Amino acid sequence: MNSTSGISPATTAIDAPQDLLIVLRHAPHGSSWLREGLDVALVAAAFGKRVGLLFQGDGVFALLQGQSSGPLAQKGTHPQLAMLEMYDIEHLWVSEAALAARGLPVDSLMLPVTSLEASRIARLMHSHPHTLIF
Amino acid sequence: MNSTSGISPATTAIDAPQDLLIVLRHAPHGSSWLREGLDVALVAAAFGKRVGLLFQGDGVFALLQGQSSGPLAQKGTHPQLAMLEMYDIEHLWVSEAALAARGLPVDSLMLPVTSLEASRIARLMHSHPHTLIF
Amino acid sequence: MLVHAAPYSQQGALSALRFANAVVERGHRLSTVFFYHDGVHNASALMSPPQDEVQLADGWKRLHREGGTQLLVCIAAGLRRGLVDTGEAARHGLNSHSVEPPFELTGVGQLVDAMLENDRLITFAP
Amino acid sequence: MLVHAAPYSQQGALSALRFANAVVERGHRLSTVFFYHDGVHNASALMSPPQDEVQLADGWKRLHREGGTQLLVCIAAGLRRGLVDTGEAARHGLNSHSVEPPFELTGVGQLVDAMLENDRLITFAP
Amino acid sequence: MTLHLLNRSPQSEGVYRDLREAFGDGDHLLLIEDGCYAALSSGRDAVAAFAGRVSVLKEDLVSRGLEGRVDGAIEVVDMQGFVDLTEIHQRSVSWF
Amino acid sequence: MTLHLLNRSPQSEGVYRDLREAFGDGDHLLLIEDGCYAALSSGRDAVAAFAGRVSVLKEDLVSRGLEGRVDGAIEVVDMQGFVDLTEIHQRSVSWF
Repeated sequence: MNSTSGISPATTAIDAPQDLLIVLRHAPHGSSWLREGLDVALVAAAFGKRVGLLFQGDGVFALLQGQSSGPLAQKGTHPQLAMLEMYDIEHLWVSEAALAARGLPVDSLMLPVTSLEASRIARLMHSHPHTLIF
Repeated sequence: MNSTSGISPATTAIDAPQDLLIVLRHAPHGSSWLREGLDVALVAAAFGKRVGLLFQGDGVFALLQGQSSGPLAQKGTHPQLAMLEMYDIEHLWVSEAALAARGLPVDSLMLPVTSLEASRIARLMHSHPHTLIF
Repeated sequence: MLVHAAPYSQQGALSALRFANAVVERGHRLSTVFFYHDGVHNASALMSPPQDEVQLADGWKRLHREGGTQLLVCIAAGLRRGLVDTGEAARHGLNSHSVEPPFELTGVGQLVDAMLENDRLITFAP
Repeated sequence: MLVHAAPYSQQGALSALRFANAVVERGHRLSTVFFYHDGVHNASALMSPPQDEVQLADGWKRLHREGGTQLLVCIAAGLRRGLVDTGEAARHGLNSHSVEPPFELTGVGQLVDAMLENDRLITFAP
Repeated sequence: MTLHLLNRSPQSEGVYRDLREAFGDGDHLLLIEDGCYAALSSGRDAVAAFAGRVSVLKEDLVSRGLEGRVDGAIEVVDMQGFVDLTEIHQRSVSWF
Repeated sequence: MTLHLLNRSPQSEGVYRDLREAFGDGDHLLLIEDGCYAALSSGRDAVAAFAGRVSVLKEDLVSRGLEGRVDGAIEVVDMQGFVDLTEIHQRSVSWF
């Protein structure tokens, strides 16, 4: 099974391996993992590399609508996500099981993403020459 | 249910609240939590406080026999455990469920400990005026 | 208050400072903050976060200045992690230091004392 | 090699150094170690662990000295965490520093380059 | 009576398990930081054992975009409410 | 073919779950650090999905007192074996 929010059909292709796949497994705010993973993605894109993102586990919470800055004005990661398109990072994948376990419909997210079942996640990782997990 | 290894009957009493209860939930070697929790226990005892320890979750792995120093001569925590008696830290409790989930018989451990079922763990925490979790 | 969380890596340090401010605002006295485990990094005088991000160190110092809160850093946890004041730097032959007043390097015994002397202890974890 | 783990808090830094030694012993070239997230603390010149514990910094420096391995520290992750060399210290008005050669502060771009230029990348996490 | 603070998402099942063992009569649980994710209906199993005695910190909900999504059985408290909880309970422990 | 490194105990169920999604044909799992605890028979469920393709690092077993307790289905490799695995596999990823 494979569904998209329908906004960006380009993101449906998992047969479009990028130079680098960044896997984001951590929720926003609680730790700096998500921010630091996205920083690597944005820098790699700025250096002309093609970058894809996979949201897995609690990383899918990064895609919730309505996030804001945290206590003491701690920056969130949603502004980084809003910049992805500007950096031509358009291949966004998300674990279907991770969304389902958290009760999040794919079309409720802040960005158009392609949801992947497990076997397609394994294929996605195999098709990318470089993968970093955050 | 409540069993001990039979070596030290003193450790059976959960009705002997200490000044301070230290809960150890982390395994040895992987992080410094266990070491730093034990450091607090030993210092408090050296300052004349009566200290009890509760091993819960992966903390029960601290009690395995046959541990040694780690890679690059990283010290383990078993030497700290061996010093507990010298510091008069004799009230050692362990979660019965945590042992069972890991297939560890209570009498296979390196120290005599009292194994507690859940309701007794809650009572143990209530009976102590101060608790720190590591 | 016991802080195990490092600034910028985990939210715990932010939560701790926010809670500390709320407690003081309520009129309570916050006698001691004890930094342990990776929380010792809160005491680093060398942190240089971007201007538009939270400056945690300023918040801790304000607690000390305005309410006399002691800012105690576990010396054993700190030395391993590169937190040294001028005295320790000299003793270890280092030509730089990273801890400055009002942060003080001290032993775990101070944590034990603070725990027994105060009404409440609250821990902020990584 | 990418190191996210801080020394003394997590085993990852020890595992990384041990693996690095094994790889070099096998005759491979370890071109770059990139320190990111809490791994930047490996570059602190101010760590003073007890004499009878592992001196990780010495191990990293030996890799550089004997095999020319670059020891790169993410500057963005480092500045937030109090890792500054003399240049950054001057720029931020600090009278101390914590990073000395052979460790070099550098951008994440260098990680991307290293990843694409080398045969293998291995990450050691906290 | 103990106030338990928990800052991990339900993904960290082990810490929820250990907390269940230690949670006694009259205790209360406050979810903070990534613990907020346990306040969604998808986290219901994780906190079922503490039913009626669970709060969640509003400020941490808001920053995560969770404010409108909290399970009805869980009370939302703000920073002042957090301080209140530490006043009411003789002691607190933090799970992580 | 990917070499997956995992350094968390089976207590961190979320990371095992995510790894199961990402583990493909021909992949291999090496348990290191606290990941060693998954090599006990009590960890069998956590690694069942990777059956026959799991190794565990000897040095980390030894320091934890686990050497004699490893489940028969899991291969013990030393540091040299770890290096071998990184040579055989085109790439590695680390789960934590």
